[in-house]
Amino acid sequence: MSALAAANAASTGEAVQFWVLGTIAVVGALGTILMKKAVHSALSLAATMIILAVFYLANGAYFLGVVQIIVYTGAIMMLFLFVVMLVGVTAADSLKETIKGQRWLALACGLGFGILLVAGLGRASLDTFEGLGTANAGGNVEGLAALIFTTYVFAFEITGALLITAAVGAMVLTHRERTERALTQRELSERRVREGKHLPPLPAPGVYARHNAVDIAGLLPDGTPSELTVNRTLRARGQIRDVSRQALADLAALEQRAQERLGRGPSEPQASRPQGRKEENAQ
Amino acid sequence: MENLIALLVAAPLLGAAVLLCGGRRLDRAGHWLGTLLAAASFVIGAVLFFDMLGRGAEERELHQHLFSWVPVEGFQADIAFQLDQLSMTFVLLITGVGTLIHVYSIGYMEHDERRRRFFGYLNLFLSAMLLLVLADNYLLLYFGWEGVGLASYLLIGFWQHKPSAATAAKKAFLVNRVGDMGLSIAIMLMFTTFGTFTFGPVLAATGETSEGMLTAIGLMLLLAACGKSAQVPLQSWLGDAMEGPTPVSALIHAATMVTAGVYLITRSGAIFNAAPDAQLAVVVVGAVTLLFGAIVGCAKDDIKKALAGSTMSQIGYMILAAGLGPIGYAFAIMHLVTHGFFKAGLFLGAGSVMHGMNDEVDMRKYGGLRKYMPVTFVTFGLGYLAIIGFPGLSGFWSKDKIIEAAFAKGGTEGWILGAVTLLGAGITAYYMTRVMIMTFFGEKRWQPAPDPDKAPSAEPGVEVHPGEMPHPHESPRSMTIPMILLAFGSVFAGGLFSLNSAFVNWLKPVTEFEHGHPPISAGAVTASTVVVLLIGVGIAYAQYGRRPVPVVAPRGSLLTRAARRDLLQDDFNHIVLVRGGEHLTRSLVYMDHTLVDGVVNGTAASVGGLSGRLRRLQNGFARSYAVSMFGGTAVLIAATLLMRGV
Amino acid sequence: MNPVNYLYLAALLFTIGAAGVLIRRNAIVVFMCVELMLNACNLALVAFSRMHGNLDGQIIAFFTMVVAAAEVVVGLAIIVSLFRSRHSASVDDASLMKL
Amino acid sequence: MSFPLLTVTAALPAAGAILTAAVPAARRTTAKWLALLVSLGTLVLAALVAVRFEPGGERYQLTESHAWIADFGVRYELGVDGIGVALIALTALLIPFIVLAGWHDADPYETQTKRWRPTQGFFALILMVEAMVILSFAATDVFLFYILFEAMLIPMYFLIGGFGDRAHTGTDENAAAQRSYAAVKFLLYNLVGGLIMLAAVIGLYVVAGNFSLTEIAAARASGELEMATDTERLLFLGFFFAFAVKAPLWPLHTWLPNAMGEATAPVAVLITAVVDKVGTFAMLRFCLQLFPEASKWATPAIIVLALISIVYGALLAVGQRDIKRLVAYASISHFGFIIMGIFAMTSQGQSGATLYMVNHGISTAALMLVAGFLITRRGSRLIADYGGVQKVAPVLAGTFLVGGLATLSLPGLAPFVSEFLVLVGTFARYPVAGIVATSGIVLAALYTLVLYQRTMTGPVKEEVRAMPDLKARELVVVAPLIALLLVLGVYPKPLTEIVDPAVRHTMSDVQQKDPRPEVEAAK
Repeated sequence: MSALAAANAASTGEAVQFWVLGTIAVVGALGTILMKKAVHSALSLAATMIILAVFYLANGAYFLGVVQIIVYTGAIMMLFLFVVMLVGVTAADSLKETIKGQRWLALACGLGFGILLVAGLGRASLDTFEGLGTANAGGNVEGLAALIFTTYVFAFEITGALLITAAVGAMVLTHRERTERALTQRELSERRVREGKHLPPLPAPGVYARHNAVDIAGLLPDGTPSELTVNRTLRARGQIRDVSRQALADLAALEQRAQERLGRGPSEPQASRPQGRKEENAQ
Repeated sequence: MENLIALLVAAPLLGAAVLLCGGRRLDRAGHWLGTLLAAASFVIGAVLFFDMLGRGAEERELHQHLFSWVPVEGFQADIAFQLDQLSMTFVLLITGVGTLIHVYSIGYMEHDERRRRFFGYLNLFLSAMLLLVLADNYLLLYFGWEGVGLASYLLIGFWQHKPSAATAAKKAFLVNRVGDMGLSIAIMLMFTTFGTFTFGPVLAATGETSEGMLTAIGLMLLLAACGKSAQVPLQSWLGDAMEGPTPVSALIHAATMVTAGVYLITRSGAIFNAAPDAQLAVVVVGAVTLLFGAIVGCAKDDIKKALAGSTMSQIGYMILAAGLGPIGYAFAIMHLVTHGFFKAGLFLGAGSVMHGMNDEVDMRKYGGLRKYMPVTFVTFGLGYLAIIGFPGLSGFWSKDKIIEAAFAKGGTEGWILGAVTLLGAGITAYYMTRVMIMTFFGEKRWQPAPDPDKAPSAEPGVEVHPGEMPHPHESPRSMTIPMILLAFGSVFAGGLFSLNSAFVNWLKPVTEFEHGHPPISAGAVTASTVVVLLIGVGIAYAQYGRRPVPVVAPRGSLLTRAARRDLLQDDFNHIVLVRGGEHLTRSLVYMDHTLVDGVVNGTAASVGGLSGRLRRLQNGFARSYAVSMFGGTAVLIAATLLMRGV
Repeated sequence: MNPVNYLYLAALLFTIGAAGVLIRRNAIVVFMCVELMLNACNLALVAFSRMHGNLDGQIIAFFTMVVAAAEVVVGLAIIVSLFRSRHSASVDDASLMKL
Repeated sequence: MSFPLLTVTAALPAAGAILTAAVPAARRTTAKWLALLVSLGTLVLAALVAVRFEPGGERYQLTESHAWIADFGVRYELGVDGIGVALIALTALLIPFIVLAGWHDADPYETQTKRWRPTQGFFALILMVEAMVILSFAATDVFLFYILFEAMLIPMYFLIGGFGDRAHTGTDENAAAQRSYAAVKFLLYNLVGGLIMLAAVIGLYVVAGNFSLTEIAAARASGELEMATDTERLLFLGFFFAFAVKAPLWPLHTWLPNAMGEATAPVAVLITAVVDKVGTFAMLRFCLQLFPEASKWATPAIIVLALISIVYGALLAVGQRDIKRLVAYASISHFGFIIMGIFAMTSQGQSGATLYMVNHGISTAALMLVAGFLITRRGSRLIADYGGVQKVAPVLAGTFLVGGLATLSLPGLAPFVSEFLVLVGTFARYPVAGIVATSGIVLAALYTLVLYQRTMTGPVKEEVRAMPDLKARELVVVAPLIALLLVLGVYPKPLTEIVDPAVRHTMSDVQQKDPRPEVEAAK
């Protein structure tokens, strides 16, 4: 990535780099929209952005390339990740389409649009190609600075104002003014009594002979799992293990072993075993 | 002098206005006022008459121009009167008989609480009828023509609470309207042909247009005459019109209004003279009606309906005569006048009989009344003799002349017409004798008065106690005097008119006259007439005089039954016109609702449905909006590319 | 190699991002897709500036980044408050724009 | 620039409308009296217009002209010819009766739904309609006319939909539903017509370059303004369609029976006697003057449609069970006569048509208002619910009969003159059409007399037995109308004198001469 490379038409080295990284960028983009979990999307997007940063550099936009890495990949993507952590993965976040025909329309539009863009580019006469040699002669950053502080100074100032506004706006939106005094322990307990539910502390999660975990609901006497026993967040994320099925699977495993010891042939409970495994993997 | 003409019309009109708008406070004096004004216009008529006699035959025609009625570019209709001998004859007949019948009605309608209105209507009729005969152009004549139609409508339906009366009135008006169509079309034809419809110019200019046009006009006028004068095929209303009070039947449906057709044809003589085909049609109509009415008259047991049939047939005589052209006009009018006298007399007699018999109209329930109401008997009898044409009485003179004229038409037509008229005379003698015998001779066949609720035809006012036997009595003087006067007329009028053919000479200037020369001598005609009428009387006597008359009508022959039903004309009308019309209107109403309206509503509905479907696109999901937006961009790009492309 | 390919790549990325916006329901992911589209634009701009041999393209890309940053900040804030109110980050749950 | 009489004549009711609407709700009676006074004042002004108008003088008199929308050459241009004067007089004459007849129609009344009805609104709307109608009769600027033509719909819509007939079958709910259906139907029909007309108006502007009727007509007459045949025909059709909807011509008539059936009798009179006249009037003034050639081209088709309306309307009237719908269909038949007279292109036909507009207004008003009194007494619109009224309420029955006789155009009553003129005028050019139309007079007699027989005669029905006769207020409404019918029936000269010159102008616009009588032609 030297000024020389950027100056004249692209060298073979750049070609190789383009093709390799370009592929990865596309894959990353696809990953962004296809990954089931928001986290994964964020990561693949980050990858794409880094590659874009490389391309900026390759195009002689050194300043931008750096900014891309620092601001985007560094700041913005991190912000995304934070929010993902904050909000969590909700049950709604599945790739199953709910609006009828939406996906097909989307694909159709996307394809059509892409084709049109490509066609447009193809028809545009873009063979003339003077590099940035002259422009970047005095250094890329200096060149940009010269423009920003002369030609684009107003736009620059305004964007500054915009950023401030954005920051303030974000605070206004997210910040919640506490209107009333926080309740004390006592008041809370009194309220519980008044409402007349769960006077005792919430029941513990399931505790079993072979293992216990916070993500397993405790069983009520009649064998049904009790919602109260697991953390609300886990429930919201749908990250609760199904006790009863787990139990069944274990039982099946137990019988299996018993059978093996008794030297009998496998029998129908086998069917439930891989199923049980799959459930485990799934969660 | 001519300024009096307007008064002729104005006097009764004033009466009508006062009586109809006056309100209850006039109830006590109303009838006197009405009679007075009728008499007044008779007096004026008489004055004008003598004035006219005072002048020479040629300058007897008077004109009065009141004001211009409808002045429109190229179309001038005036309210203007023309009084010549023809109109004068009618004026005297109308006002004279009219006045008498006013007097009669004072007694006849005594018990009716709406007597004031009755007299109002009578006056209205008089003025309209006078307007009809005094008009100097066809449009004004049309005015009077419809006016008498209205009066007749109001009077036939005077007892509106009787559905039958209301229906009869409506029927009369509608049938007449069909005739009026003819009249208005005739006027339009005249306007497009001559550019005017004033009698003088039109009748003078007949030579300047084609015969076809004249025939068309003539036929249209004939249609009008058929409607008003109850000639076949528009005769069906006259029988039902007897629902009206008897004085009305006497004045309107016997003496005056129904003869308007004859007036119209005679007045338009010039047109018909120039259009033989039209004349032929007139003659045919007259002949057919003559027999039709006579046959119907033979079968009816309702005394008024029998007389109505007779009226029809007598007017048939007049129309026939008028159709004969110059040889017939005078006699048509003459018969019209005499008929006016004796038929009015007969009706008044019938009214007086009904008056005495608790308004019983079925002759089979009369019988032997001559002892109980002598005056009525005598006057009625004289009228009877007059109508059958008993030698020496009015009817004889006029009818005999018509028969002669019919023969005089010449050729086979002449023979046929002569035969028809003779036959008619015979039948007339037959049914009138029948009426006479059934009413006044034979033994009493009186029945207890019907329950008015069950028999709505009972005329109100006259108090009728259900179940009470009638005790016939002579009518009050106010009713008998007019009858007596009319009887005089029906005895002597004909003779007077025929004295060295005074009447013919009187009318000659208006309806030019030429002597018809019958193939057989006049004497022979007269003789055969007398013979025929004697035969008719004889048969009637054999049937009703010698044998007792059954109270309940026997089933009778097919012809009798048909005749009782007016020879099935009503049934025909009902099936073809009424039923057909009902179906037509119903289907049209349905069509209007489904088709014409449906188209519009259909469009509206479809638009509504479409918008409803579009509304579903607005599902609120940001992403689907995004899709459309994205698609939109794609389209835009495509568009730009294409634009720049080629 | 003709640097036009950068433009093709940008177009491709942009389209992918757009499709993502349309397909995904998780607001955060949608946001990421928007970012992807912006970046694609930036790439194109940079390529343009190289073609025309001046820096204006880069300047615009730079501004785009700034604006994108601002946008992300506000947008994420919105998402958070949305999640607080209805315990979900699905854009379909915010479908009160119905008639 | 003399005193703007026409503007004042139109402005008075407009101002009156605003004042009436402003009267506080509690002072209902005040509003009524105010409305009545204003309408009477307008009548005086209209009389003044009629007096100031010299039949022999200019074609358009009392003209006013001010720039309005200069950019499009739209001017506020007024002026009346004889036809306009006659119709303005008719309007101003009828409104007081309508107000008086509707005295109690808009009083708030108790129903299941307890709908409160703004009485002031009712009268204010009527006055508003009057103002617009008068102005549209006087407008000689096509655009101005178009605006009024459309604006009229708004008050009419509220009058029909808001103040329905109390006498209805079934519950208030479905009555309200029917009412709104009728109102919407009225609105849609006329809007569609109006929109098509708007297109034509714009087209006219494109072709002629301004909106002034007088200028365009003059240019056309002098031949400066040539129109391609097709353009002219299209524009003509655009205008004619709108007018044919307004003056219901078969098959665009179906809105009228609904509207007249659901509205109160006075409003029904307002519709058919006043507002619809704008349509026929406009045919005479705009269609014929602006597009003479196209008018001649379309005449045969229009005559046929008019014939269909005449016979069809009459037949459907015979088939009706509802008094007001019957009158509505009768009106359709009469409008057929009017249109036929206009397009017969003879001076008798056109004078007849103009007289017919006036006479039909008066006669329908008489018949419909009496019918309204009858209906309010019994609370039903169905003919079958009446019988023997004549015995208990003779005066009512009598006036009803006179109205009916006027409808069947009996000689001596005003409509006869006009109808006969139309018939003669048509016959002179199209004999067959004339004869067919004549059958209309028989059908008219049929439906009128059937109506009278079923309602007034026969044995007295129980529900009718207690029916009171006409009250003083109602007599005041009916008597003058009947008197007018009689006077105009015998002495229509004042009217014809005003109308004739205007008709002569129109005839010369379309370059038509009356066919000469056969006899003269022969000489």
